Amino acid sequence: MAKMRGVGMSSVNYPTGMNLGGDPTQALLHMTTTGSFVITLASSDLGQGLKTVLAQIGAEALGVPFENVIIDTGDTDTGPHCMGTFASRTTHRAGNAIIMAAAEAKKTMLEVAADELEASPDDLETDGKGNIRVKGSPDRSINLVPMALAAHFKYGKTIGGRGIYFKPNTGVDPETGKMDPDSTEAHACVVAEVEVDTETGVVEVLSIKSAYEIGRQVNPALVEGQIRGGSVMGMGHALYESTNPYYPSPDHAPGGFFEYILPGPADIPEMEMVVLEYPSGNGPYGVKGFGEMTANAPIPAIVNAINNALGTEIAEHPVTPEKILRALEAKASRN
Amino acid sequence: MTTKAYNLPESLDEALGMLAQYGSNLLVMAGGTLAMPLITKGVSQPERVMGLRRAGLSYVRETGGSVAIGAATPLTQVVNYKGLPLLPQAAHNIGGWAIRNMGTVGGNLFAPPPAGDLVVALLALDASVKLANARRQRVVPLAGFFSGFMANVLEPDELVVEVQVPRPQGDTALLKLGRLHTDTPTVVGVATRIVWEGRKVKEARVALNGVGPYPMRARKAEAMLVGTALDEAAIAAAAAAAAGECEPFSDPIASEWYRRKMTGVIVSRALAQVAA
Amino acid sequence: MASKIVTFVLNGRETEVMVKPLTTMQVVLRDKLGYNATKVGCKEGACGTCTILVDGEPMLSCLLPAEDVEGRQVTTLEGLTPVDGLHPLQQAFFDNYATQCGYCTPGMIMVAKALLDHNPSPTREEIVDALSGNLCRCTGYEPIIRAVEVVAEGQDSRRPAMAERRRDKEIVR
Amino acid sequence: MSEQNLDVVGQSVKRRDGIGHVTGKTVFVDDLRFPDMLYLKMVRSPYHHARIKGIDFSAAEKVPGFVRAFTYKDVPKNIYTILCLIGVGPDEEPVLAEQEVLYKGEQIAAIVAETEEAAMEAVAKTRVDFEELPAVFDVEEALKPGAPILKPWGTNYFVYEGHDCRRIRYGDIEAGFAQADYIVEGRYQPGPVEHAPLETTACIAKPEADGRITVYTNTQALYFTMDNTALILQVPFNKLHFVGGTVGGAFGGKVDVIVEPIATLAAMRTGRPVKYQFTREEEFHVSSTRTAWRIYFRDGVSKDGHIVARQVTSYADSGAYNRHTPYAVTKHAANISGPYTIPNVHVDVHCVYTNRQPSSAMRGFGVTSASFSTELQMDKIARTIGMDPWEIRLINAYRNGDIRPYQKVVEDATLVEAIKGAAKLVGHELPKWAQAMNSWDRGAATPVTVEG
Repeated sequence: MAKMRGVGMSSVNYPTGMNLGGDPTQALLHMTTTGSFVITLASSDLGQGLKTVLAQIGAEALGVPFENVIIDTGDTDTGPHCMGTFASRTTHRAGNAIIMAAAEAKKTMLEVAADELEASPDDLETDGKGNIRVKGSPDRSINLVPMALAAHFKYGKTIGGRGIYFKPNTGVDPETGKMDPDSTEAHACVVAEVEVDTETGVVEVLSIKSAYEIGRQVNPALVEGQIRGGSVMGMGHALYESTNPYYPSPDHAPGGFFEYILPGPADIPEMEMVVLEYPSGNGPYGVKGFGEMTANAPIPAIVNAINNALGTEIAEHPVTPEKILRALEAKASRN
Repeated sequence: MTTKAYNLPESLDEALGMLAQYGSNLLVMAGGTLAMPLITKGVSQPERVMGLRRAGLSYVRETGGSVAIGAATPLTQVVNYKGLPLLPQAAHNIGGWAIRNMGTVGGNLFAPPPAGDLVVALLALDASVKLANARRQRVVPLAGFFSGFMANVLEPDELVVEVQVPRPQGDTALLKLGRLHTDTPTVVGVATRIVWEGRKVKEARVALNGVGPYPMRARKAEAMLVGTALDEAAIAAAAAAAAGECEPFSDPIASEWYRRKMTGVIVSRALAQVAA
Repeated sequence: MASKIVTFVLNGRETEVMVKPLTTMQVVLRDKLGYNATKVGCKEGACGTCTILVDGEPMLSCLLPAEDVEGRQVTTLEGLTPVDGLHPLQQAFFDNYATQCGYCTPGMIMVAKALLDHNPSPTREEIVDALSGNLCRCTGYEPIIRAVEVVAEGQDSRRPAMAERRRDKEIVR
Repeated sequence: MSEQNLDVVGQSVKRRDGIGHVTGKTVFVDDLRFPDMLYLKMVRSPYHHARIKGIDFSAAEKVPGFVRAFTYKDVPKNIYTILCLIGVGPDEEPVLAEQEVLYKGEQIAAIVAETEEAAMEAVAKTRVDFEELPAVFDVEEALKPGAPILKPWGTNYFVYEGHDCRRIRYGDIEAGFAQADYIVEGRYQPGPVEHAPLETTACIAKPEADGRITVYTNTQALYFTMDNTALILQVPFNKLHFVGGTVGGAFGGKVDVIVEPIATLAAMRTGRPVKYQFTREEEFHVSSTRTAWRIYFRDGVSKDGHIVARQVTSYADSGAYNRHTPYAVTKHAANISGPYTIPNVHVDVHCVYTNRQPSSAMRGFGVTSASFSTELQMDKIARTIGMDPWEIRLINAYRNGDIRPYQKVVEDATLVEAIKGAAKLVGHELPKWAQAMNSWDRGAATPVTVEG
C-alpha cells in the first residue's frame, strides 16, 4: 500500500452578472414615520445572506444604522422587478439599485432636516447613529424620527427613492463571438493538497487554501461562509457527485442521498483563506459577485493535486476511486 | 392502498400470535429505517404492519457461552456494548446517530446489499439466529440464513427473535471501505476472525459485505488460510480467493469491477491487521 | 381504516393526536400540530433535517410512526427555544454563522442538543461523529461544528467566532 | 474610486434571518398549509425515449380522493422555452409531453387529489401505452448521422444564428499554431451534478377571491417564473401574484420553471389551492442537473510558456431540452480561454440534445466546466514544457488593458494578485519577476500601490 501526496492549484476568473446584460433589478425605498427605511425588492435570498448584505448596503448609502433598514422582499405585488438571484448578480445589481434609491431618499431627508435645523442641506451629514447633524457642529442635530414626522406632518414630503441597475442587453456577433459577457470579474487562486491510497484509489483532501479577490466584502463573515461552503461543494463535485456515475451511460442513476454521495461533517478538509479587495468600477462600493465561483476553483485544484500525486492524466470529474485505479493501470501500461 | 392497521404487540407471544393469524399479509417492522421510506413512497403498500418496538425484543443478555441480542435491539445499544469484539464498530458503521437509534440488530438481516454492515461482523463471529413461530423455535446458523437477494429461510409465520453470538476465540479485524468517512454506503466490508493453534491458523472466518446478494462468508479463502502462518503469501492467496469467490454488483456507489478488486485489497488488509 | 388516538408529551405538554396507521411523526408535528421547525428533506432517513428527540434520543421523524411515541417525551426545536431569547446552542449557531439557508439547522441543533445532554464536553471528533447523519449543502459544516464546540463545556468559549478567526485578511483598497 | 470610509459595509453583522433559522421560525413554502389544498403528482415516462400511444385514467379516476387529471391538451401554450424572455428560441419543451417523451421521468400527465397518498396512487394506476424508441446518451454520438433525432427542426443541436455552435474567432489561429514550439492537447469531461439543496423545489398555487392566483414558491427568480407561467397559461401577467424570497438552498436548481405553471393551471381549473413539490427522488432523477461537458483543447505553446494559440471544441450535454443550457454555452465560450491572454483563439461550443434529464443552470453556469478544463490544461502544459504550474499561470495571466478573445478590453483584472495572495498563504516562494508583477502595469519592476 502506498499513500501518495500531491499538491494542485487553479487560478480562475468569474464574471459578475448575466452574460450580455439585459438583467435589470429595481429597488424601492421609503422611510416611515417610525424611523424605518423599508427597501422593497423582489429578489430571493437563497441562504447566501442577501437580506443581510442588502440591508448593509442600504444603511451605508443612507448613513443610518443597520437596524433601521428593513428589507422587504419576495412579493411581486409590492416588489419591483428583479431578474432573479443567479449569475452572482444580485448583490451587484440590487446593491446598485439600492444606492440609487437611497441617494434620492437622502436628498429629501437632508432638505427636511435643513429646514428643521435652519441650515443648508449641503452643510448636513448623517452620523450613522440615527441623526442628521450640521457638519462641524455636532450639537445642531435632529433625530431621524422627528425629521420623518416633520416631513410628513409639517412639510407634506415623502422620503423615498427609486433605483435600478441596468446593463443593456448586447448581443453576440455570431461570426466572431464579439460580446460583452460581464460587468466585472472576481478572481481566485486555490491550492489543494491530497493524499491518495494507490491500492484503493481513495482520495483524502488534506487542505484547501484559497485566495479570493472579490472587490469589496460587504460582510466578511458571509464571504467566509461562501468560501467554506463552496469549497466543500467543489470537493464533492471533484470526488463524489454525479447524477450519472457511469456517464455517458445513464445506468445506476442515484435516486436519493443514500446513493448520491455528498460530503458530510467528517469529510471536510482543513481550510485557510485570504480575501483581497480591489474595488470594481461599477459594483456597489466596489463589490464583485463571487458566490458561484467558490465551488468552481476547488474542482480543478483537487484534480490537479491528484494528477500531481500519481503522475496520471485524469481529466474528468468526479474522480472516483475506480477512475484512479484505472488511470494508474493506464499509466503502468504506458511505461 | 393505505395501511389498515399498525399493531405494536407488547410481548413476543402477542407478536407471534399476530404472525400466526396474518402470516405473509403482515409486514414486520422493527426500527422502520428500511420499511418506512418504501411505505411513504408507496413502493410498499402493506395492509397490516406489526412494529416490534414494544415486544420485549430489545436486550443484550450474557449467558455462559454466548451473548443473546434481541432482534429489536437498537444499533446504538450494540455500539455501546463492549462485551463482544467487532460488533460495536460494525454497528457504528451504519448510518448516523439517529439511524442507529432506530435501526435494529434484526433489521440489519433484512437490509439489501450493500447494507448489512452488522451482519458481516456477526458472520465472522459464527452467530446464529433464533427464529420462532407460535408453536416452536429453531436456531439456524446466520451463514445459512440467507438464500438469495432479499431472500432467506424464514417461514411466513416466523419471526427473527434474537441473534446469538458465541463468546469468540481468536483475533478479529473489521474493515469497511466506503466512499466517505462516516454514514456512507459500503463498497466492501470485511470481518475476519482467526483462531490460532500455536503459530498456525486453526480456524478462519472471512466474511464479506457489499459484494454479493447478501453478506457471505468467503469459504475458499477461509479454507486456504487454515494451517498457514498467516504470512504474506497466505494472505495474498486468501485475498485473491475471496476476490474470486465474491459476487459483486454495480450500483451508484461502485462498479462490479471495483468491488471485486477491493475485496482482495480489503481482505488482505484485514488479515494483515490480525497477523500484526 | 382504524385511526387511533396517540398521547405523548410534546415539548413538555401533554399532547393528543388522532392518526391513521403509520402516520409519521413528521406529518403529525408539521401537518397536524403546525410545529414547522421539523423540516422535510428526503422522507427516507437520509438527510437528518427532521431529527427530533424521543426521550432525549435523536430520531428521524420521517421514519417514526406516531404510534411508537405513545407515552414518550418528544422534543422539537420549538421546545428548545426559551420564551425570552435563545438556547445556548441557538445562540452559538446564530453567532457563528452556522446557518445559511436554514433548512438543515433544526436537525443540526437537535442532534447537538442530544449530544451535549449525553456528553457535556465532547471532543471535536465526537461532535463530528454525532452530526454525521445530518447533511448541509451550504456551509461546509465547519461553522456548525464550531457552534457546538462553543457551547461544549471545557471548550474555551472566548475563542472568537469564525469571522474574527480569519488567518490573514488583507485589504488593498 | 478613492478609499472610502465605510461604516456598515465591511462589517460582519449577524444574519437578518439567523434568529428565524435557529428557532425554526423561518417560513419556507413547505410550511404553508391552506384549507382545501390539493396535491399534485406527476405521471412520468419510464423510458428514455418513447412514443406515447395512449393514456388511460379509468383506474386512476376510481381512487378515492382523485380530483382531476391534466394532459397537454389542458395547457394553453404547452410548448415553451424558459429563455424566451430574453429572446432565446424556438419553443421546444412541452409542459406535459404530447406524442413523444425524450427523457426518463419526463412529465406526461398531472393528477391532483385530496391527499398526497391518493395522488400517488392515482399516478400509479394511470396506464400509459408506450412504444419505446432508440435513445442516445453521448454528445458526439448524438451528432453523428443515424442518431435518433430529437428535435422537430431535424438536428440534435441548438442553432446559434445560423451556426451549429457558438463561435469565438479571434486573431489568426493558424499563424498562432505556426509560432508554437509545443502542441498540447486535452480531452476533458466534467460530469453531471445534482444541486441537492436540502429543500426540494415546491410551490403552492392558491386562487384568490378577486380571481387572481397567488403562487407561493421557492423559485430563485420570482418575475422570471411568473412571466413564464403567464405565457404558458396565456393569462395576463397581472392575473398572477408570486410570493417567495425565502429559499432553502438552490444553487441554480430553482430557476427552471417546472412546478409553477402546472400547479397554477390546476388551481385555476379546480378553484382550490394546489401544492406541487418534488420528492427527493424527483430532484435526482427528473429535475435538471449541472450540465455535463466534453471539451477538446488544442493549444499552441511557446518554449517560454506563452500560449500562442488555443483551439477548443466543446459539447454541452443539454439533455432532452434547452432549459438554460443554450445560454450557458455562450458563457462557456466566453470563458474557455480562462483568465489568460491568448492572442489567437478559435472556439466552437455545441449545445447538444440527448435522452438525458435536461441540464440547466447550476452555481458556476458554463464557467465551472471552463475553469475545470482550462485549469487542468494549464497543468498539462506546465508538465509538457517542464514549467512550474504557478509560473505558467502568471506568464499568461490577463492584465488590465488586454483584449479578451470576445474583443472586450479587460477591466478589474486581479488574477495576478489572487495568485500572489495564494502563494503567500501557502508559503510558496515565487521568482523575483513574479513578485514584481501586477495587473495594471505590464512593465512593472516593483509592485505599485493601486489607486483605484
